[in-house]
Amino acid sequence: MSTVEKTQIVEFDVRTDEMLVNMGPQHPSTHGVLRLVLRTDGEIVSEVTPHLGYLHRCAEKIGENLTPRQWSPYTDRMDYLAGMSMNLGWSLCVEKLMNLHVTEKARHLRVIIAEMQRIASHLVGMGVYGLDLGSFSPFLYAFREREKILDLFEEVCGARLTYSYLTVGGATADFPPGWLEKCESFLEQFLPVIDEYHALLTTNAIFIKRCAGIGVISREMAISYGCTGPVLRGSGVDMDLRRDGEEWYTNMYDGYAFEVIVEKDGHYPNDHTYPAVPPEAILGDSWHRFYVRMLEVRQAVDLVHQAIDCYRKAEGSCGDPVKITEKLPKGEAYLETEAPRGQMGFYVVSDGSAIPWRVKARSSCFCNLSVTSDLCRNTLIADIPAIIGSLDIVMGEIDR
Amino acid sequence: MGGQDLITQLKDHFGDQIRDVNLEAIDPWIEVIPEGLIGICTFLRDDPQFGFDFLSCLSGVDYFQPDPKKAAKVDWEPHLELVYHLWSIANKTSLVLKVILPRWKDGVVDELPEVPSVAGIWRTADWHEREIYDLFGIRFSGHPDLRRILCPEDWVGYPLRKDYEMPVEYHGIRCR
Amino acid sequence: MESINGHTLLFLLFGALTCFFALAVVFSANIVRMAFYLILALAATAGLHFLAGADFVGAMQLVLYVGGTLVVLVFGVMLTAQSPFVSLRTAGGDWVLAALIGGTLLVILLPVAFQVGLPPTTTDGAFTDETGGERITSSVPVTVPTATRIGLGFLGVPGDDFSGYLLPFEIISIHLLVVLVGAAYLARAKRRTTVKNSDVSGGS
Amino acid sequence: MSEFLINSWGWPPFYAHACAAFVAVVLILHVIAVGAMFFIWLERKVAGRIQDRLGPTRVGGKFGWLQTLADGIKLIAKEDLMPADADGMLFRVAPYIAFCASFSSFIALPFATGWVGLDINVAVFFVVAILGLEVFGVILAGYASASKWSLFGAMREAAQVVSYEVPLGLCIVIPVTIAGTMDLTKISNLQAGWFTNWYIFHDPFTFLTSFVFFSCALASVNRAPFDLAEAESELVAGFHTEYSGLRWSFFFMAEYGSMFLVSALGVILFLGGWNGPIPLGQFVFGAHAAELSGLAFFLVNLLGLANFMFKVVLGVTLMIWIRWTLPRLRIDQVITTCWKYFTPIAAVMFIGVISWQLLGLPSGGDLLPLHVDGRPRLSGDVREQHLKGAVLPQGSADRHSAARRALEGNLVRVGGGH
Repeated sequence: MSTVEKTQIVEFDVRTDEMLVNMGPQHPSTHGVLRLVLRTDGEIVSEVTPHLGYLHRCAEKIGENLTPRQWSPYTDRMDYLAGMSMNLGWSLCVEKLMNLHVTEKARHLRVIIAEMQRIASHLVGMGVYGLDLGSFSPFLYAFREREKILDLFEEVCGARLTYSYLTVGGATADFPPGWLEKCESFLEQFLPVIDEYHALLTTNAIFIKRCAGIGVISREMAISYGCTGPVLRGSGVDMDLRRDGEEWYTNMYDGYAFEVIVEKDGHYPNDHTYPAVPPEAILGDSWHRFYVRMLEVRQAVDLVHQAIDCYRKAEGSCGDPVKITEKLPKGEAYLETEAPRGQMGFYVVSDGSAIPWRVKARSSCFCNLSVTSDLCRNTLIADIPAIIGSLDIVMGEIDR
Repeated sequence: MGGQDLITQLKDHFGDQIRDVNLEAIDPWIEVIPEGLIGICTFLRDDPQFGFDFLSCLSGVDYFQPDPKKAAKVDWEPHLELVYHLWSIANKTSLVLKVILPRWKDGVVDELPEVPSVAGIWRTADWHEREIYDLFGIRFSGHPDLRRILCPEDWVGYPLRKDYEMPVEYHGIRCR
Repeated sequence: MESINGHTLLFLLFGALTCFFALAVVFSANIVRMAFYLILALAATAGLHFLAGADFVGAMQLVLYVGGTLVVLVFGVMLTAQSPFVSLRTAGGDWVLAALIGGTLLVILLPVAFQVGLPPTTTDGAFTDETGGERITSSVPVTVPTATRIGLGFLGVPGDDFSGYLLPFEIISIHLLVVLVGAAYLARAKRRTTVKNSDVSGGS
Repeated sequence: MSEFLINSWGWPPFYAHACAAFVAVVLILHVIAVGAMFFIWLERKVAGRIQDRLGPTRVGGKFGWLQTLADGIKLIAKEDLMPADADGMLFRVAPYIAFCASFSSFIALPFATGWVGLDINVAVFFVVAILGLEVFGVILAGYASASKWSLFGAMREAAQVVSYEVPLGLCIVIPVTIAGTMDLTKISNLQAGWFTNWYIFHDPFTFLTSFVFFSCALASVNRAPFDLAEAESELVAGFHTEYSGLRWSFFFMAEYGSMFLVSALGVILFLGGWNGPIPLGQFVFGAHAAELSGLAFFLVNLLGLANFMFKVVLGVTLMIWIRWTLPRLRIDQVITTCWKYFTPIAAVMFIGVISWQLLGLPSGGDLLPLHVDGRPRLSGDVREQHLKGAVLPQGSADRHSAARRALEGNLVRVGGGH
């Protein structure tokens, strides 16, 4: 058919040229040394390209010259806000390679420490997220509670941030006397504080307006990008390694009753009184990720209670760590554990000597961050901190 | 979990593309030739029986013993290995895919070995492959944007290779 | 002038400021500085209004010109002040033409300005109204309620034949509104492109 | 003050007025400077309390009250940097514009009857006009620092100004229509008597208007949910990213100065200025509370000043409280709130208040009216009395009507009454 020349006036908006803006590596809300190059047209960001590597310390290259127990201090410097979970992941991976089962008491000790670390890590995540959206006070409330947990950890292993307490074979030391009572008293006074956080942020109208419907990650996108942890569960994917992970990891949690925090057919497991989901929130947006983290704190408190009872009943040693220069059997092993920010995987290849041939750490935030370039397309500048804050990334773990 | 019959089903479906299988290892793995990688991966992801829709981890291992004394005792000849850890959310099972690559493309030093990129199948492979290209020097053909991710863009050499020599200085900063 | 009359001093100050900044607008090259000098010039005229005792009009000048129009002007200037537009050098020829027009206007205005006569320098405090002219003699800042009279003049006093200026005011404001909407519509860049039929059907 | 200088000391009038004006300006500057210092210290303490910590305690005495002085000295000692390709002149001038704009509007702000820099008849309008200038300091600072972040800050400020000034203006007009005058002293005096006379309780419309006014005031001062021009978490520090040392402190003082001003304006327009909740003056001095002189007048004014300051500090504390609890809004949300919510609400309130008065419905003032020379003064008659006295001189029978003669005629001080 003849293409009739039809002159039509095509209307363009007022043409403004684009601007390349560097958000980072020194920027108040990029959670460490992350550099985002934003292509903006006025306030609207048309494209985001993250640049990593500012905190790359070649941990994996060093891992090829150290024995596993010597390398564990490197693991808790990866996700420095959840050092215990990193140590736990690395020890379990090496124990899987050596097929070394720890004693019953050590298992419960590890659950207590891992879940307390999850509370501390989510508190930081929550506080800093409030900071990203401009309200300063939640940050201080969160850190007040986190200080108490750090004091408890300091009593256990002497360090507040980089512990290297849980090692291959169990833990370097048992709980000091009276520690469990202190832990329980902390948990008692912590419950009303959680409702404070809900009132302060989760149900705050401006917070909801800034988070709901922002940075929506669909179910398929989350799985395809390999997002894990609260980011995955925030998009409605029912996956928690503590329940459906590898058998070597899940038997650490058998005998514990807990519900995976994910929105199944419209509502979350309501075994506790939580504030309701606001109508504006779409499954998979920043608000849901934040909400999943807050509920996981509640879930972790229950888990610690159960673990303390089991620990009191179990007897025997709290696990005797292997020799520093223990010979590793030939072969390779890969194990993922449920760290607070997502699934932290460790892969070790050994050629039979005490020093592993290759060590690889699979970082959860590495995959969670890879979503940003798709997520932040034509959003506003003010949404970038909101989205990245909701992913709760730690640069140490990403750059290793 | 019936790994054996799944593997036999896979074998007769792909035949010679699967070169080796080892189910006794701690993490059972199958070895695949580079050319058949895309076909097998799409099949593993889409077939409901396997359903490996989640690529947990993609890592590289450099099998090369630099000092000659130990090299004699080693029972493998130098090669690069790509290890794909797959996970199925529905069936809660895991599988390991291995791809053996020569250290340098047909023996010429500084000629990077080629592997088809699986970024099209799992979006997470995009960054993982960039990291392996950055640290191991394996080129992924078909990758949307193959650049260094952890080291600076103009870094020379591939750090995680066993025969890697740290440069003496970088932009005036002494490294060694 | 046996003693300095505060009023004339301030009047000269504000007058000098206005002229200086007006010239600065003309002579400066950077477009943002032009806008800035314009702000100061208009603010100085607001000072003149206050001096003349018309505080309502002075405040109006500040709100309308400086607070309203110039905010939008600076906003626009900042958006367009990228490299090509930042420095607007006026070419040689334009200087001559501008000087010519400016000069003629000056020549006309100067005698008119002097016919009004300098503000009297007598220093008696009270207003003298028998001379019929608007003589501001006191140097006490004037605080006569101008707003009420403007308001009443605007609305017209009830039960009196003199009806205020409300109707013309409303007409003008509607007119201005229409002009603004029209300007906004015209400002959108439009290009006449020939679009093939297939694109048209496909695109819509 | 100037009459005193002329009569008793025999100064020539010009010097007397200049000196009186100088003293007034210095007085105002000190009141605001000390106020700003107090508010900075107050903000640190209140923020500390909200965040479950102590705030400054060690600097100077018990409650760390010298903290602001220490800050000031630090800021003065700090180096004043200027980015290389910044626009030198504008970069230096911008903080002073913001500072002068926010401080010069205090001329028209009365602290008690007669205690005012210059009793301008259009005081409210003057204050709003000068407040509108403060935005130039921010915009020029943002543009002149030649950094992308401050440019964003400046753009946001300009967009924010355009959106909050309309509802702010509308909310200010409402108490002015009730009082019938724009002179702040008169507005406040009209709210004398019991607290029910305050305009906030005048009728339900003014009650809502005061909240809309308060939110727009927050926006005009760049505080709390509307502090987008200096959003730390997104724009590093918004328009004053490149400022440091003394220049930065000018922006800081300007912000606290305009916080003081805006809350003072709100107090006078809605919360009865310097009138306390219960009319102490009425109890103590009985009927002729209005015409006091000498020491008694001074004491009543002092009490009024205390009332006024207390309310202003309450208003500022409320601003501080909001800042440390609420997160920040996004720029498009701010503009939608101002355009789509505040402006229509303010317009409806405006119509409501006007119709409330036209219909002569009972207003807050009728509940416990102030007794002026024995007769309860009703809110309605304030305006008529004002009108009668102002314009209609008796017995003008010539051709022009009285009004036209008053307009075109010479500047005659027409009849008493105000």
